[in-house]
Amino acid sequence: MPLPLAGRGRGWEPLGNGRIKINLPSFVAESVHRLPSFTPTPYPSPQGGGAKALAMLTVDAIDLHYGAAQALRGVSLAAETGKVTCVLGRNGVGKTSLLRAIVGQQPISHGAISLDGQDLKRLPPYERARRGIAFVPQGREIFPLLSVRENLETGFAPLKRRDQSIPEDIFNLFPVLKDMLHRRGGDLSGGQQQQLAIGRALVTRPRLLVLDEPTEGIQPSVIKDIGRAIDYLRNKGDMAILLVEQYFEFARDLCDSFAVMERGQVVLAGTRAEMVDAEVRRKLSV
Amino acid sequence: MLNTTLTSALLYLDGVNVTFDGFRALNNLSLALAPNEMRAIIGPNGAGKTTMMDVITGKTRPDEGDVMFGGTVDLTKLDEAAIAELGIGRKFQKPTVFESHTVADNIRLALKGERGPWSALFGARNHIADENIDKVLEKVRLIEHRERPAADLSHGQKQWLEIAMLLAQDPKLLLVDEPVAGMTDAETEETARLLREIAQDHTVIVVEHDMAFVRDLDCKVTVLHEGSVLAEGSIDTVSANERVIEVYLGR
Amino acid sequence: MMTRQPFILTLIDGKGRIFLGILVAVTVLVAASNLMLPPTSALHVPTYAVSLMGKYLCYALLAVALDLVWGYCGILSLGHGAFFALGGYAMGMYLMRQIGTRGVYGNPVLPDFMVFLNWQELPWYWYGFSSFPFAMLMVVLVPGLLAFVFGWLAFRSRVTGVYLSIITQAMTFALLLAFFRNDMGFGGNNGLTDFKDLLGFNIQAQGMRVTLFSVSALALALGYLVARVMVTSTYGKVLIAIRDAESRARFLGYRVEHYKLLAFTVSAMMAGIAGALYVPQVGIINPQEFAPANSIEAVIWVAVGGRGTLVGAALGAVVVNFAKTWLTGALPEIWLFALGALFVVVTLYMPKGILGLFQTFTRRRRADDGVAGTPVPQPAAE
Amino acid sequence: ADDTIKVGVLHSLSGTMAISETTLKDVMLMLIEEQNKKGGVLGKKLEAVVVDPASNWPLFAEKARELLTKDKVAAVFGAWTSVSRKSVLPVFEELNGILFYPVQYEGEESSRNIFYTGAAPNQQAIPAVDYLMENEGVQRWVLAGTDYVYPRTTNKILEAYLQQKGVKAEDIMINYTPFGHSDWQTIVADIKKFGSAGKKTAVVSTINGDANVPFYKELANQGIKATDIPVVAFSVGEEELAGIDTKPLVGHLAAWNYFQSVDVPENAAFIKAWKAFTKNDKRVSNDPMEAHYIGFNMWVKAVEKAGTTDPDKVIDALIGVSVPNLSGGSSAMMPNHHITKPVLIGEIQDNGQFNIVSQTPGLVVGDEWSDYLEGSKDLISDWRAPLSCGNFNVKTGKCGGQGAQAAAK
Amino acid sequence: MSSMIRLLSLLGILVAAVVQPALAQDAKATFATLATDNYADIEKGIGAIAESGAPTAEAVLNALGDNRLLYRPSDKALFYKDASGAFHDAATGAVVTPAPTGLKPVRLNNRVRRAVEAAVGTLTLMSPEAAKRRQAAEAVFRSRDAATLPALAKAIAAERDDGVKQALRQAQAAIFLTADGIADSDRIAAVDIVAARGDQDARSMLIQVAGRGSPVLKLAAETAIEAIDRRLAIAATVQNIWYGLSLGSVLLLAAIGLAITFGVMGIINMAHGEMVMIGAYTTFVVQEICRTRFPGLFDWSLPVALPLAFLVAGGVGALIERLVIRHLYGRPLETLLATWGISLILQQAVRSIFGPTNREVGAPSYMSGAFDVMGVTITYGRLWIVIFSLFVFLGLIAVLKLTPFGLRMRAVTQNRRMASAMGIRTPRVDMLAFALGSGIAGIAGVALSQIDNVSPNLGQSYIIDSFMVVVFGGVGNLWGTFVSALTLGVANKFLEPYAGAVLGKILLLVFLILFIQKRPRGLFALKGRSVEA
Ligand SMILES: Nc1ncnc2c1ncn2[C@@H]1O[C@H](COP(=O)(O)OP(=O)(O)OP(=O)(O)O)[C@@H](O)[C@H]1O
Ligand SMILES: Nc1ncnc2c1ncn2[C@@H]1O[C@H](COP(=O)(O)OP(=O)(O)OP(=O)(O)O)[C@@H](O)[C@H]1O
Ligand SMILES: [Mg+2]
Ligand SMILES: [Mg+2]
Repeated sequence: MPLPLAGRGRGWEPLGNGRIKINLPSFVAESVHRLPSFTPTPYPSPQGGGAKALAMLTVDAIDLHYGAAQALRGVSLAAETGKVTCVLGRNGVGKTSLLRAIVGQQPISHGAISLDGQDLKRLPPYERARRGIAFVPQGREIFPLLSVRENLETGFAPLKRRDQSIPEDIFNLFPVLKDMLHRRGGDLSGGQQQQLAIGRALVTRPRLLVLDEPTEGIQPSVIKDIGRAIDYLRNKGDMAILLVEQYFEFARDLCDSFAVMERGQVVLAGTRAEMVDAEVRRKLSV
Repeated sequence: MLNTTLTSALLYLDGVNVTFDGFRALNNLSLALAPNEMRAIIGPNGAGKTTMMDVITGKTRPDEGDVMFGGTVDLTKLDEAAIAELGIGRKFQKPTVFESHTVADNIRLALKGERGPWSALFGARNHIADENIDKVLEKVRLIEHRERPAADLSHGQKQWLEIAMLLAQDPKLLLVDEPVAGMTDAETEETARLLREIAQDHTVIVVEHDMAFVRDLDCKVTVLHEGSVLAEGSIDTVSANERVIEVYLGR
Repeated sequence: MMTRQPFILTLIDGKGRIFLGILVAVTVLVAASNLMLPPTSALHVPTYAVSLMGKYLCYALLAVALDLVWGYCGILSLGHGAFFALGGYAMGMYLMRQIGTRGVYGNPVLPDFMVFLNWQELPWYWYGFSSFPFAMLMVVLVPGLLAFVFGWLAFRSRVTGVYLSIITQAMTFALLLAFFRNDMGFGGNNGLTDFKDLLGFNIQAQGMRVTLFSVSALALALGYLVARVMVTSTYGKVLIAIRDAESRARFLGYRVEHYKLLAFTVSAMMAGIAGALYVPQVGIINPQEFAPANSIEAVIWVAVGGRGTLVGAALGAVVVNFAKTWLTGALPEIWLFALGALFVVVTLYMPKGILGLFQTFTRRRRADDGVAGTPVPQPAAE
Repeated sequence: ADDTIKVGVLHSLSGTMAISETTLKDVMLMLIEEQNKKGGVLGKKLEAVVVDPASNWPLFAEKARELLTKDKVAAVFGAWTSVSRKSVLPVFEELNGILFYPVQYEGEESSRNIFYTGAAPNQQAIPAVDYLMENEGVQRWVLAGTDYVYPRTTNKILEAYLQQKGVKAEDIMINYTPFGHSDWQTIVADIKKFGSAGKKTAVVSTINGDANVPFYKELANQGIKATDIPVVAFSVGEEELAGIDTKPLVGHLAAWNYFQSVDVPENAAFIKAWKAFTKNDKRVSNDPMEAHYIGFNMWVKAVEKAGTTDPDKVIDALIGVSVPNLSGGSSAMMPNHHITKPVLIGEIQDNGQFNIVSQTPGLVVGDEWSDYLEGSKDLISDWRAPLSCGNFNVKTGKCGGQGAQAAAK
Repeated sequence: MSSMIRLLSLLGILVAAVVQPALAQDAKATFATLATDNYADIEKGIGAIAESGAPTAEAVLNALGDNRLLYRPSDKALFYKDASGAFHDAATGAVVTPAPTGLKPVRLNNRVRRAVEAAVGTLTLMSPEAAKRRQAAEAVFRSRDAATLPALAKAIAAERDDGVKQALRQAQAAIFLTADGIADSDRIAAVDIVAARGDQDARSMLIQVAGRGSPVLKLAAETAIEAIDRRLAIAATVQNIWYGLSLGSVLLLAAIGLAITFGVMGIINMAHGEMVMIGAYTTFVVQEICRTRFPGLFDWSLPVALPLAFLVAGGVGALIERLVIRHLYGRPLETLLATWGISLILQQAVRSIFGPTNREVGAPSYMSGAFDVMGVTITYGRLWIVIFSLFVFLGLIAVLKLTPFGLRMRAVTQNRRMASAMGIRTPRVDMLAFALGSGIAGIAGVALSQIDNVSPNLGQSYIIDSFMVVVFGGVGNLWGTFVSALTLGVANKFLEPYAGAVLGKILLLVFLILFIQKRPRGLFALKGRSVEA
């Protein structure tokens, strides 16, 4: 299946057989420089411990339909462990749809999605979660009537019994959650809910963290914290991070590679270095 | 000082307290807004910004305190519909639109006009309304989605639709909760322009976390923290404020 | 952009036209065949079948009334049977008064059930029912007033969702118990029966039955049109808006309670009329009509036919009741299996009801494994 | 087809009344089958047309209409509740059908097209009260019933009767409960209290249907023994007892015109046939079943007498027909369309059967218009020509209601 | 003293042995009085037998009470059957072989039974068993037969057990108060003794005395009545509360399964009642098997039925979820339609399998009868149900609040899509949750089979009440369901005495409607932004 032309020469290389190769970025250290320093406490190793395989998520030429309307057309993408992959694009271009396809909330009509070479296409969302995908959805989707603690504990479902604890780390990242442990999730302010949603995803010790506009509605200082958190998680090197973001600076500071979408297609993709601001920005503006 | 604001203020909050199950969301909050003023409100997550809007629009009743509109109307005594009829419109933080209506019908329902059931039942359809709808939709670039059910819009598109509904409603006082969340930078600039334009003959309260956007709005900024005002002034003054940096902007 | 159509055409859309067309055609054909063809003819519709169809039409009107509030305004009323029954009782009281001295005890004023329980005089609330116009007024006024008061209380207090459903059910249940009481003066469990004539014509005469059937058809058509006027106007759009996001509608300045109240009251009146036409055709009105199960069944007709379509509601009422008539005769021992299975199958395979089958999908399919649709924080929040 | 005579069976097979009525449908099927074995009627086979009115009263009327017009049945056996009978009555009168109604009821009705084979109040209630007064020396009475017409009427009659017998008003307690009442704690406690006033007390129960089981269970639990406060019921028979553990209830009473325990050959044969037909030797028989047995045999006899199934002829032929009942005698159809029956009083035994403790010496004629009610004491019914009136007022000498209408036609 | 009794009875036997032949003749004549169809004669005969002092009198009377007494119409000879089925001659007690033929049972009705009780009471006043003596005293208290006075006096003198003595005294006092020709002083003393009972029986007896005694006696009686009235008033209130609680616990049991399927899962589960019905029928089947196979284990039938009912109803629930409900998530209203259909099918299925009539479910011994505490009657059946419902409720709370399953279930119902994304196996949780709700409805059926009909309509009679309870309490809140059930129960019981059962229920419904106006989301409304939005 031919890849969308847009991918070519922009950090993508088709490998045939529907697979692609992405040129790895080489400035992990640089991004750390750019972000203010942050000393995290140890973060427990994720489920499946030593799985250090590269190129863990591959999305291959997928189509997605809502009824008759097509939201994704032949979208391909890869996300690697220890890397942050960003998806950019204007409203309604299909970013969320792409993520839904990956986590299994929306069936795809064509193409393939695999994690570490394992086909995910037919797995329901909970099975994908059990294989290490965690999702921070747009709009937070907090369980409104569960307390903050219980919201976090829902993340225990894919874990072994002995792993079922809430990592202290999460409270270090988002101290506000600690104060609010016993309040109903639905009562939190929008930004607090966003923090909770990220925390909840981390409880599952994911290998692939999928974030849909995590900075939406969050106060600047916390955005910085989230940025540091993502950076830290990346640098730990045991999870791949897929980030959809509108906040360009934030994305630029974090991502190792990127893809820009337009009308359900990837129109621009590349490594951080190739994220030529002007060109990308042009695609993102009206 | 109080008296002058009281008489000249379009919206006036004084000593407002709101508690939820013992949790104090607004703490002796006071605020005054002159007619045709635009005001940006910032503050940490959970500072009470949305709650303040809830109080103004009648969704939440304050435990204590006055909320006056136009100097004479006590908003705490009125229900949501009555407040809306006074000319207070609102965009919600989480976009809420009428999902099974088309985009156009969402606007149609928001358009300024009679709100009673009888007039809705027997009022004839007018063409001006349709034109106005198109105008508004064009402004927010949703015109091509005119006949789609609002449920099918993406998150950001719903944001725009809500803004459009607010425009159509044409209220005296606009409360805009996080309008640019989920928008691209270009769209954000666009929105700022739009709001500045509206503010020429409307009173506007904007809540946002995007500091670039707030800067763009070019208006007085109020910082809320733990339910009361922490700082007030131009964007430069407040962003230099140590406390604001500590609790909100971060270093 | 849509081309603008004359009002009446926007009012009656394609399925409405088909519906009204069929309704008129059936009415005329049935009436004609019953009155003009000899009973021996294969095409003759026997009088009892005419009354049966009349009954279905009354149910259809009830279903349309219910669909107006449930389908368009999200008010799941589990008490609409009460309005239907009240209309029926108003009509029944008129018919009782028409019996006059022809009752078994020959009492000119008191209905039989009062005589043999030694009532001395007519209770005040029976006054006036000997007059047809008064009784007809009551047919709409009593259910309307009850709905108005009930709705005024409930909508003002913002009782919504299942809470509203359950208090409507409590209302009809309370009325059921009340009407069962002999002391209420409505004949207790036996209800009102043994009617003789209506406006001076024998109620059992063939002509009368055909007339009643035709009037039911007319009432259904009018009820449909009224509902249609309501839902196609801006008013209807507001109703739907309220159904989807009630508080959002409030913030736009709509007085939600007024909108709901109007729809609820009109709907109750329609139900009352349906009940009033139903009684002379089945010959009895008794408290069982208030039974909560009856109201639930009415909801089910609407769901079977297709909620929020009006035509579907009417269709559902006819189909389910026809199935009931047929099955109770044909498979008396196991018909409940068949009817139960019908309900299950319709829900599973026809998510938009029978009407949905005929309709081309204009909207996206919902809820494939819970993909679309907002999560429901509060159970059954409609 | 023309070589069969159709007989309608109009009993609820679903809904609340199925519990009682389904059995009657089975009895009808058995009687028809047996009659067919004997060669049918007028040389034709009988064919049962069973429909299910589903405990829904308007549906009764609809189904009756269907039976009479579509299926053209010669007679209908059916209905249980008064309201179902009231619902079908106009239909039978309009279409000139014949209905046999097998259940005890409140009286106050007489229709040319209906034959009442169950008991009128005077065939059940009054003898029961007499028995208690004479044999148990009861002086204080609780009249407990479900709030509907049958109990109301029966209690009105009983109240008048008791007062006439010198019982003071304060010695009568009347209590009504809703249909399906299931929490009897308070009422049973009240009865207990009322009964502990030093005078011998009894309960006359017109509690209906499903409510009986919880009532008796509560009686048993609160330890009200029949020797202290006996309860006599008019709606509790073998079928109802089959659902209750009767050991704690031994000695409570019921008044009927038939009990399964009646020890006569006819009954033994009937029970045997019934058990064989239902292939269940635990099936019990009860009074309404006997009523259908009598009614059906009367109808057969009348059709044979008339030589046709033409309703008018059969209706005329039915009056005076006498057939054996199951308690050792025979019952006759009276001109008022009610039948003569013995009244039996039974005490509940621990095996769910009744021990017959009293039997009226002769047969009692069903009294359609009670002598104890203001409105009806002057009325009589006689469907023979020339009177042919269901509610003839002996004071005014006029035939009210229906008769007047018939005359006007 | 007991040796004294033994001595006395020994003496009696000796005497009897000596006069045996002559007495036997007399006895035969006395016993022959029972050989008749006339109840009045039988009643008279019983008195005569009791007074005759015949040694077989007690055995004969007991046999009569149990329907084991027969007579030969030809010669009016009387025989009784013992437990083994052997026939004894009534006059001598000797076993008769071969068994006599042509016997008719001596007829028994309430009147005869009462006479037997009274007579046996007198006869057993000196029984060696304290419980029997106490029963005898109660019987005499009720019969107030003046003829027993001498026997009573003797018994009182001989009695050692305080409780029994008290009872005997009361019986004596009762006779003093009602019999003629008793000295006023005795009567006044008797007033105090009777008054000490403090119950309704005592009160009515005193009222009779107050009506016709001397002024002093009257005064004594009236003061005693007042004291009793005060006591009774308190007892009545407590009793009423108890009735309310026990009704409430029935409502709670019926509703609690629905609180899960409807309250938590949001399924408008019209088939809930049928799950209750299935539980009741399971009980019936278990009891049938007990009856036919293991009669000795009858008392165990309920403990066995409980887990079975849970499994059967839960299994049916799981099946329903699998086949139908599963496809309806996100369309909550349509569950109404489908479950209504299912409920019709289940009803008819039960009707086809078990027949349309009521089925008998018996009460095990520990659930029958009642006891009194301070004038409040508590029936064992209800007591167990109250305890049981509390138990079920607390168990459920524990499952929902303390187990991971409970958390997942709540997460799934609040946001199915997100729960799935969190790795929760939503289909399994859904199925288990529905099965849990159904299973609990099933065990409710076990309890309800004890107080209500076991018929295909059983479920229908609880469904409306159950929904009201859940909604009144606040949907989704188990504590709400709990409080609401008990509140409705108690309110109902307090309204009932004033308004009657029918009007009381109507008032309760009206009250419920008005209450919802005050609290539009029920008693224990779920709170928070998400709900209010
Ligand atoms: N549930 C749905 N049903 C039908 N169409 C949908 C649905 N959800 C999204 N769409 C459409 O699919 C397209 C892509 O939507 P998507 O949510 O993926 O956009 P997005 O890139 O995430 O936008 P945003 O930045 O606004 O979140 C949009 O045109 C939208 O209208
Ligand atoms: N109904 C409620 N029940 C309980 N707590 C509430 C409720 N509404 C608001 N709160 C609390 O009040 C505080 C203020 O909330 P609010 O939504 O006003 O914050 P905000 O300033 O809008 O924050 P954000 O920027 O994140 O949107 C929060 O801590 C929130 O948890
Ligand atoms: Mg998106
Ligand atoms: Mg906010």
